[in-house]
Amino acid sequence: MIKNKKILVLLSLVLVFSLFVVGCGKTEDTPGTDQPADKAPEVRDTLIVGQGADAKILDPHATNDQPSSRVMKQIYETLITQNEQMELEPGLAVSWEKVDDLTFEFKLRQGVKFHNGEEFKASDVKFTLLRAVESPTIGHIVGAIDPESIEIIDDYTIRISTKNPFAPLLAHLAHGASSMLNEKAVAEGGDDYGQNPVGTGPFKLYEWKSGDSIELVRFEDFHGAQPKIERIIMRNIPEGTNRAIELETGAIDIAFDIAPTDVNRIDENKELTLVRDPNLSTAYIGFNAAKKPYDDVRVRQAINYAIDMDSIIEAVYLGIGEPAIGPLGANVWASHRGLTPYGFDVDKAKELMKEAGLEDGFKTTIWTNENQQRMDIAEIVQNQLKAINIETEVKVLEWGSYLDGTAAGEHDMFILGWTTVTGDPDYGLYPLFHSEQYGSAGNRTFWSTPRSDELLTLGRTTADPEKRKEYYMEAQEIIRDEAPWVFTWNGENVSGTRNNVRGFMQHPAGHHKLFTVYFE
Amino acid sequence: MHKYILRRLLLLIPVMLGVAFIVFTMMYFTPGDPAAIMLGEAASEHDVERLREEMGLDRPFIVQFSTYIKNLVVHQDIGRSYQSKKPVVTAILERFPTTLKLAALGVLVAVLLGIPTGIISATKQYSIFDSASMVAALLGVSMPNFWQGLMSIIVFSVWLGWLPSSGFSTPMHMILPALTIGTSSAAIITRMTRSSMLEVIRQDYIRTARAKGQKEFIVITRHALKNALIPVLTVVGLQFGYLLGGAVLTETIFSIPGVGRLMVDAIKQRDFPIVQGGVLFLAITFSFMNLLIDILYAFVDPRIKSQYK
Amino acid sequence: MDKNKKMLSINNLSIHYITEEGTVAAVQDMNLEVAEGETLGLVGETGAGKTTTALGIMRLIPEPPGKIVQGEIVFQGKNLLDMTTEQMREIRGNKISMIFQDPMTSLNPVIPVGEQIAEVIILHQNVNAREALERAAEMLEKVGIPPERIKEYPHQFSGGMRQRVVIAIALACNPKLLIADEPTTALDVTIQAQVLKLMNNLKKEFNTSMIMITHDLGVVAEVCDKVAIMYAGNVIEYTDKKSLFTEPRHPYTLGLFGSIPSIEDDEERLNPIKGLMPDPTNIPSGCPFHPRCPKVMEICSEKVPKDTEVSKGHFVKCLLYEE
Amino acid sequence: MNKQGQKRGPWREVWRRLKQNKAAMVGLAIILILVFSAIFADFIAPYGYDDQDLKARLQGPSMQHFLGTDNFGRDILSRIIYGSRVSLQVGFIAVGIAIAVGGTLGAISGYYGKRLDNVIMRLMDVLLAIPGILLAISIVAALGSGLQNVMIAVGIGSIPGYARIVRSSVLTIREQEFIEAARAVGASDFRIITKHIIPNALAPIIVQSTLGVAGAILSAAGLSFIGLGFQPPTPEWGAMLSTGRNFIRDHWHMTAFPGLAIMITIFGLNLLGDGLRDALDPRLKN
Repeated sequence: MIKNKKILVLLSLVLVFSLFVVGCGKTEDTPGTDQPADKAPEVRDTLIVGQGADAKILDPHATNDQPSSRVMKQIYETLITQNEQMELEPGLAVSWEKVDDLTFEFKLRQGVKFHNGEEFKASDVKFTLLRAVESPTIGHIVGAIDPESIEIIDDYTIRISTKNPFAPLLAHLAHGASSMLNEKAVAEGGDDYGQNPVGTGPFKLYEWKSGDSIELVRFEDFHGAQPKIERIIMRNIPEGTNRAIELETGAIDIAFDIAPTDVNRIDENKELTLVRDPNLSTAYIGFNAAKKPYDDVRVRQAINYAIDMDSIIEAVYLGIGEPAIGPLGANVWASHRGLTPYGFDVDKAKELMKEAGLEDGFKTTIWTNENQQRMDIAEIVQNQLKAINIETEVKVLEWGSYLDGTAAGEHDMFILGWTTVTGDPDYGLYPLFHSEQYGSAGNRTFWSTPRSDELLTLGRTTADPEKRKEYYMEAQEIIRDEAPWVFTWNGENVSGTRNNVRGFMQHPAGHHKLFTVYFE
Repeated sequence: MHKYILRRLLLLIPVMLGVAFIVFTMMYFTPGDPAAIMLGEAASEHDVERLREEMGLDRPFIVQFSTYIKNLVVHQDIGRSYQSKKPVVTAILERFPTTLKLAALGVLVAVLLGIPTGIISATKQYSIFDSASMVAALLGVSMPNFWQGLMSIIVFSVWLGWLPSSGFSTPMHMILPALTIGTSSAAIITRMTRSSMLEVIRQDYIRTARAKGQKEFIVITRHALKNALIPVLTVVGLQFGYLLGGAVLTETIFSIPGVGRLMVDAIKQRDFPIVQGGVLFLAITFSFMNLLIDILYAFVDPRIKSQYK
Repeated sequence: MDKNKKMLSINNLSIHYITEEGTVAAVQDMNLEVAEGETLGLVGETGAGKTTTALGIMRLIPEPPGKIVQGEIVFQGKNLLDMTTEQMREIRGNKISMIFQDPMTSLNPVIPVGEQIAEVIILHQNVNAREALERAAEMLEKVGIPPERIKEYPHQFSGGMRQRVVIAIALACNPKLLIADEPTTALDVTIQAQVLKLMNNLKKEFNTSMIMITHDLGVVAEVCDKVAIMYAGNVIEYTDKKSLFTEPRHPYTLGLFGSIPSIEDDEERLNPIKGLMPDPTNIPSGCPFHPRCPKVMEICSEKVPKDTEVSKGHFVKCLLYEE
Repeated sequence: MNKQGQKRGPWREVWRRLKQNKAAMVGLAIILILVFSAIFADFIAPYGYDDQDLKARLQGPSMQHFLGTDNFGRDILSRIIYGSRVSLQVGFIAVGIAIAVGGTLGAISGYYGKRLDNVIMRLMDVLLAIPGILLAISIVAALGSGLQNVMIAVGIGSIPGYARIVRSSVLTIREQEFIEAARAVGASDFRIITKHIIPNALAPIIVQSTLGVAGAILSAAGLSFIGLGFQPPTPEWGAMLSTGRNFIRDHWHMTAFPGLAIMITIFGLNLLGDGLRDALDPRLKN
């Protein structure tokens, strides 16, 4: 009797806690999070990859973010693919030919099955492209296609036209956003399609633990060569340090986006392999050329001279990537490698400032979002611009506010990056420098010249590669001289793998194929 | 008792409406267009407008809010995430168990560490153990838990290699996060238990118990503890609620996919439905937790039970 | 009833509290005796050391800061101060029981009263929990509470009722010695009488010796056989009730009588003792009462008075009576 | 009861009791040192808080840089010293905001009671129901980052605490005689609240605010740890710690020292707060 009361209280306390602990969330035994160390040396069939963010949604028309693309790359396929050298290769289309200036005809691969068992046909292509064009999210990728003109010739032949001549069309069709969907699956999925993706790729979604991991399993009816691994688990490990630690301890097999601070450690670790390849990204400091004093080219050039970009790269990126010399990275087609860098020359900067009547400098702000590297750059730039009497205030904004503000032209200087995913200069220049793209559409410097506008338009509408190259070369020279940007940095993809991982190749656009990977 | 619970539940309704309104208003006036964020650095104004329309963001504030409340009340629907298109309820429920587990483990650590330490400290007041644990508790309260988390990663994961630094899947993975999130609560509970215990063991009824010839251990555990734990219970409950809402830092440090990180990401990405739903959800959980404690109170303290009648 | 059989004798007992602010001699050189069935009254102002004495007998002085510095407490022929904690626990609640001053606080608020009575029965008698509760019910009835209320909590009882519960706990094991520490102070005047009467009856029924701690000479007159007057830790007068009331000797005792309003006397004013109790950490030299004493002599501030037997069994600590 | 006459007495007594509490004195000393270094940072700090030296990056503690340098070669000790300005400002001003707003609301609520009380207290319930850190994050998101906005964000979160304290003090004081007396001589409500009620609610507010400053500093550091809050190169401790996190494996000093600075500050405030509580309310002292 007396004891009972006490036990009751104790029990209720214990119960409350154990209920919470045990009751919610049955202990998950993810095969992936087991330490591989406990496993016998049998051949591993599960690949565990760590990346910095969880996918948002696995519907290629609903997002264009890197983590989602990285997962979708394993699930979906495109008509045309771009290999690691950015060359176009047959994908779901075995061949294609130009019908006229606006139209291509594609021969589709036969006997391709979707994950839901449906066969891939021309009707799926039409359905997919119509759906894509309607999606605002990827408008800039498929927007050139004329939805009216998509024409099914037969089940395995289809014609696609653009409204205007659009040279980079094929590259855009190789973009993940143009992945092929199945009409039935989309209809069945409804609002939840993004959680139940159906593609033709070598892997299909098995389980998605939101925020934690995505598990993919081999699609046995895949039309191509079967991958050697059976499962892929893509774990979400946001902190770079944690990703490196997990790789070192063997909890993951591949870590994407090794932080600069961890590069040496991974490189020196005998159990690990560091994989480094230039990617298609570029970072830049832009000027709001619609605002004084940045409407004066001399001021923009002066700042170019006043910044010691090499030391910034060293301090911020710790030797990863390389200083940018132009708006396009080296691996983008028609990138101008002969541009002369401004170099670090404070005297010249002062001279230019004097010419512009600003030898006493001015007060300004430099905007950045919460990206650590960009904030770091901002801090150093702030410090270095003191030398030419420019008093800079760093403004760190949240991404949303940053996009709003820079689209509205409220900023002075700003730091941003761009990835030319298609590897085509049109993608890397047109949105960023054409006057039609002012503001939210991509040109947040509000800079343009009639000639550069003309060149960029010609570049996208001309079919002849040689001509296009000429236009882009000239455009890049103008951009260099007019200095709407301080070219900052071309990035690198840096991944780390365990030594027993084979067949891993990085794609310059960042969405690496994992289905070729196997264990030794 | 039932009446009391019912009254408390009814009182929750205006508070929750208030929460919904405040969050909604705050989000509405927060700069950063959700559509623009979804579309990224290069999105034509046309596309942005299309998306805003699709998301219903072009409608006036009052319309948006009343639609939200109507859907909530009539259809029990709090919408879908802008980003993942998932129903908000699903998105939260996927993450909530992890946070709940984290917070519960934290409280468990805190209780297991704090209550015994507090009791021993109180019964051995002014002893070395007492002074040491009081200093430790004060340090525990003073230590920013994100810092403690980082330091423990350095020591236990990097230097010693004993424990994993990220994730929350196996018991090994849970040790560091649970300790990190539980430390300050443990410290608070230690202090609370000690002072409550000191208060109680000075009471006459403890002397009465001793005068009966009762063993000191029983005097402490049965007579003193039960009384001393009543205020401690409130603190435990408050801490639990606090840890649920404040788990985000620990979740960030250890890459734990909890509701806290979901919320912070949602705020940054202006995923309003998630923010609204999440805050509402946490607020309700927190309020229920408080109610639960008050009910539990009645079981521990007969004086309060009679008040509820 | 053998009045001469010694139940308890306290010899040269000194209890000190040692704190940062200084040492307090709460009890100094105490000598007392209680015979079987006898009631000793312990009288004095707040802070005189009465409760400390009681706790000393129970060995419940909080240590630190309290410390029994010297002396012995002989209970049924054995020195309690030599006993182990185990042995002492056997005695507490069983052979020696105590009733505390404030019934509002001396019961555990979260345990039903029945269990609180049963607890002491289980501890000292070889019974199981159910039997203990039955006995507890009997005890409740004995102290005048309907046994149905056994499952109720202390807050459901009035002050007087609670004190009855406390008495029930104290007497549950039929103790040899009952220490009652101002058992009626916190109660209403009407209730006081009832409770005192109850205690007296029960004491007679069980033939219990008792130490009645009080500052109320009226209570002494009603229940005590012998009286010890305490001042600042010292028993300054120790005698049987009759000689105390007929021939009080110590100036302090006289003062105490002077501060009782009397209907019979025609005196117009009360003669309360002037001044206040001394600061316990700073007891005056010599006789601690000398700064307030109406009959103070020069020597009083220098010499500490000793027990003087002024007539048989009547001891006074005052230099007036020392040779 | 003559309050005016007593006023000086109690505070002197509080100070006397506080002085006897060694721990509280240690706390007070820590806080004074911090205040001192915040005021005289320009003279004490060996370097400026944003003096970059890209050639001396990420150095461990040495004679030149007692606590080492950060990823831009800035002296960490100097940044910590300057950082005390930021943290103390945030702590005290945020709490000031909370006291001003919360105190006013609580006073109004307690004094006028009824409907108004109900409305205000429900509003406080709403604020309390939203997890503090999420509330702060949302406010910073809405207002934008920066010292000022962080203070507001952190301050708003602690309004309900003060509102409740003041309200309950007011409720107990309201009916007391000297208030009746003041009313009888025709004092206005405002006068009664400011002259009589507020001073009497002061003790719990002082205790709460000392601990509140500690809480505010922690919250602000937490905010900037998530990457919200301060504009670089503001030497805020939480932000320093957050940056250091990227270098934690090779250069732990970047994370360890700012963290220690936070911890010592909070420790000092807690010691002082405990001491004040004991001194102001001797009944609570054990």
